[in-house]
Amino acid sequence: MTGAAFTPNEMMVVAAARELAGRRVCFVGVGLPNIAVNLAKRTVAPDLELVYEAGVFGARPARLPLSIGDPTIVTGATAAVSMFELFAFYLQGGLIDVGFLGAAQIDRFGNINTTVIGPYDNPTVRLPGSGGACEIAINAREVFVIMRQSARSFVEEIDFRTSPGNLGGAGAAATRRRQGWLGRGPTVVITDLGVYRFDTDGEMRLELLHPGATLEQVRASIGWEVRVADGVMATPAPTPEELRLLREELDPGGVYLR
Amino acid sequence: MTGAAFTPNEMMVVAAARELAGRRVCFVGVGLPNIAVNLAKRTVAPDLELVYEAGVFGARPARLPLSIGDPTIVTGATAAVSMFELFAFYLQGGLIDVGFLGAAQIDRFGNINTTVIGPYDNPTVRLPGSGGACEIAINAREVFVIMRQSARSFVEEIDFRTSPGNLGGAGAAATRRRQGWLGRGPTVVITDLGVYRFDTDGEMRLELLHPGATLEQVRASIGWEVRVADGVMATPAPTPEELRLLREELDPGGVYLR
Amino acid sequence: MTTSKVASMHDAIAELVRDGDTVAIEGFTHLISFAAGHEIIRQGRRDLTLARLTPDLVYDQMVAAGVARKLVFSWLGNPGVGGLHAIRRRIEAADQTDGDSAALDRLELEEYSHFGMVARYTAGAANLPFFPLRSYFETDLPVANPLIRPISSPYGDEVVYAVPPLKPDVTIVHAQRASAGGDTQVWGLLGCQKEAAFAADRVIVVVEEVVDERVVRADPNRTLIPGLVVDAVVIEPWGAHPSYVQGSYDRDNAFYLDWDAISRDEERLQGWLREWVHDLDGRAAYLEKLGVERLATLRPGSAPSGSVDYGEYR
Amino acid sequence: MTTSKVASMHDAIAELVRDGDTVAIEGFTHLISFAAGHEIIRQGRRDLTLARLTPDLVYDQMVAAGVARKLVFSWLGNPGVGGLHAIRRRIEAADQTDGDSAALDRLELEEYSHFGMVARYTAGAANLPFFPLRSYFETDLPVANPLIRPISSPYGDEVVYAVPPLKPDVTIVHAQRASAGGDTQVWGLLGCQKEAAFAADRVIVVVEEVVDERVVRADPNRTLIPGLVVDAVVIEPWGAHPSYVQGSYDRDNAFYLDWDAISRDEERLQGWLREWVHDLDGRAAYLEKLGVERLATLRPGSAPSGSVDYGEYR
Repeated sequence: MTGAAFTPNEMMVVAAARELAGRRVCFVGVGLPNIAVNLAKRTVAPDLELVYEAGVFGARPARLPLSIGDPTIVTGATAAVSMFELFAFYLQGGLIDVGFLGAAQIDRFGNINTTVIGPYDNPTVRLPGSGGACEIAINAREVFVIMRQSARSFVEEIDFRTSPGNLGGAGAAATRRRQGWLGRGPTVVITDLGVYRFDTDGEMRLELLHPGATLEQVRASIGWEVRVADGVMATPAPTPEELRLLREELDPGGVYLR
Repeated sequence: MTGAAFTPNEMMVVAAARELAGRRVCFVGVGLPNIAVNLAKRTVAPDLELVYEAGVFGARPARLPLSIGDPTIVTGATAAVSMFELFAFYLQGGLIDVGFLGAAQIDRFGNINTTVIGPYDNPTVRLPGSGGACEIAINAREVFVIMRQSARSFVEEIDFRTSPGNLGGAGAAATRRRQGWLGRGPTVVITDLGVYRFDTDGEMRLELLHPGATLEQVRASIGWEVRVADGVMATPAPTPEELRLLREELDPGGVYLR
Repeated sequence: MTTSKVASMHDAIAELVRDGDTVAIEGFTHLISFAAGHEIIRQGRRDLTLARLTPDLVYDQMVAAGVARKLVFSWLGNPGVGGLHAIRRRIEAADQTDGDSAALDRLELEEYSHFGMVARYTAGAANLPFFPLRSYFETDLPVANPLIRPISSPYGDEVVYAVPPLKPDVTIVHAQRASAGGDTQVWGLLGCQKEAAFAADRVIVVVEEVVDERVVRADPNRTLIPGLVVDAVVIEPWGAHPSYVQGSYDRDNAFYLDWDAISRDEERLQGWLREWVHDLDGRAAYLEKLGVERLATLRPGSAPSGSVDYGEYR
Repeated sequence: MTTSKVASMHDAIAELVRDGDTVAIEGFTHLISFAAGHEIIRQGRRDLTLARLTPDLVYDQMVAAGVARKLVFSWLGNPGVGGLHAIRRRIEAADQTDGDSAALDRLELEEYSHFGMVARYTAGAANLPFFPLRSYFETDLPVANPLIRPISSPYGDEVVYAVPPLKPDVTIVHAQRASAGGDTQVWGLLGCQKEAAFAADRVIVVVEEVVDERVVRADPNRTLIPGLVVDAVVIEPWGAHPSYVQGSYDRDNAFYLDWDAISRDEERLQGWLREWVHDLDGRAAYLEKLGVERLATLRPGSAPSGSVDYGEYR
């Protein structure tokens, strides 16, 4: 145990940022992905090209963008283009290595719901909807998911499939191929408790457990019997430099990671 | 008879320019249309917006453009856009009042050939092809044709239909409507001998005879029995100002109108 | 030579926006015409279909004010903050108990993805009967919205999806500058304003400033929308507040955060509408009420683009 | 930080253009990379499929030099002057008498309209299996080219036409400037270079000058092609001569007129190729032979775009 030197949210964002090492082009989603990608750019992936669905390629934000359409993502960027061009040529054209998504609900196969809780026509909670998520999930070469986990969010069955993951499991790769998708779907899920990857049959499996988190917490916050890797490892704790960047540069007000 | 105060080519271009009075947005084709439209802009239609398929809206060429992609059409224009945008939004989107076309062959219904003389697979003469002409003929609200007339160019049957006019005649309007075309097709043909408009059954009819030209010349240079309007009128001769503009400003070298 | 299209916001909205219209106030996070949205509320338009990728605060306000019966959209939220509560109350079950006379009218929804909406405007602008795209495979979106339909390629056996054209009755965009004739230039995020404008029957451009036509013609590649498709030019500096204008002002994030609290409470929200929309006669009064000090904090530093040479060819 | 992609024209062509490739040298009348075309001739590539809306003089020269077996195009001519005679000799009956051993190999043709070609590149760039458009109704083009096919709308009973994607093996474009990493900016006519570049497997950008990345980043809306899709940046001032570069030089119309006479005579044409391509080792020698006096006459006056402000947001 590391005491309270960092919060679970900080650990989640740090773990997510580290996953971007070696990746070249990342499509940045709103919220937590935004912070994780901006941290990666300052640490493990300085040459990472940030793509924002608002129509920006090669962003160099001078501050943490307030939203995915912040003016700071435009000033100093390589290119600011129409959304048609961004979605048609960059994303659908197959130039995005990693699409980074958040979610309200996810199932064991990495299918994602950001549309409604409850029935579509009379929902208990109306969520934002797809935005660009459905096309990111289909067209990005791989998809990273970042979200806090709870029994309400990691569910046996999602209420609405906004963004396809590994569909029903084993047959997903064949379906993607047959339908001509460019992406191979979700490859990693990063939560406030750990990091999951996907087995060959398309189901997620816990690979890393964050310092301070327990397997009991993990199981209690997942709505199915979760797979755990043999010899699950501990996530290395955030380094002082990672924490400094988060706290002093990216989220000085503690708005996102409090 | 006016003597040799002006050439048939000059008369043709002047007559074409005058047809643009009252028109707002004109899609300018290569060659003679280019001169006619630039003359109109300096005379009967100063507010005419010139659209070049190269991607220019609202051109203000400071000299006669050498081609439809001359740099002088860009400098000082309202907008320089991609060809996708020009063809998709301006032309196919229905914003062009007049499309101005030349042709190698035309039939009595205003169908145009700019592709081949002889069979397509083994042509006697290989012409330029469609360029933007086929889509101009379909999408511009109306089409003006400008071409020198001869028995080789005004033919009973064209060798290849590059750009549709009034098709087989009477049924053309119905076909255009049924297929959802925005344009109503050719409305005027201007030659070195006269000016033709179209009857309700889609066939062209001589309306104006240029000074110096005779009905015999007209008949001898058309490959079908041409319709002549009752009381065909004489085209007013070019004014001194029109001739001055052509000779001193638009074609000072006499390259096009010699 | 060109006729001026400059009009007051009052007159532009009075003349060009009609009850029952499909209205698109476009601009992706940037250049959102709050000024036009407020004027539509003030003039009491009804039964509008509001189209926009990201409804944002301006549509939350318009829905709360009762001008809309339907939303056409792809992402419903307060960007970087949370939900749009007035809109959610017109959708969610707890506020929508059928037969409950206290319930608000349910808002009709027509939902796509971002690329789906962009493709719809593109089809509208290009007069195409549909636009093909590789979204929606294996999702529930075509079930929720049967206007998202499969289409077979005429080459090989591939199947992709199609969306239908979107042709708003009125598109309203905010821009940095335009000529009096409506030739409009934008820099920064371009969103889908061009497509939404070309697709529309009528177009209102609201600008930070009107410039001489020569300024526009000096840089023709910067022109986003030609005056040819513009019906009115409204001069309304700060008209996009609390959203932002690249190079002119920043997003007023404090307001985006405040709105979350205001909009959670229907009564408080209606009070805000009274105070900031109905009781004011236009944008000038809004800005005065907001105060110059607040606006001053939103000014960015300078980051000039530099100039290029188009060459004079005579 | 970014790796430099700057290469000599010799190396770029040697490495990236292969026998049998589909090559698109794009640029609509403006920014045509004659320098790259000549280097392809010099290196003796064979069996190329040459794609381009308007084949222009550069393709006439390449066809005459024997590098091509097929053209994909929409308008075949010497713009403002007349025909392309070398290409015509590979098409027209008089030069193509079957069984005549003196006859030149017939050039294979795949023909569209301008919008059809633009739509093909767009489909290629967007990874779409087809692109729909309202061209070709009641014409002979779909007969001449069976790849132009009707497609039914999934909404109502409308039928439009489709064209298939065009994905060149190599796209070559000329531009005013790029960073060493290949981020490319263009002003003036934009043609379909963006679409052709995104559609291609490999991209060569030839520029008047390489600029510091900061120059590009100061005006991100001016970027036409990102370095992400660029494989080589070749610095070749005047590399588009005798075509033009907006703001840098005018079209050398005398050469366009001269070419008409040169190209009508096969022997004279081959002499020209020897003198101006094969016997020179690159563009520098070509420019030296052309002479500074001739180039100096092509310089335009100045017409600056003016600068806009993107704002610094920290």
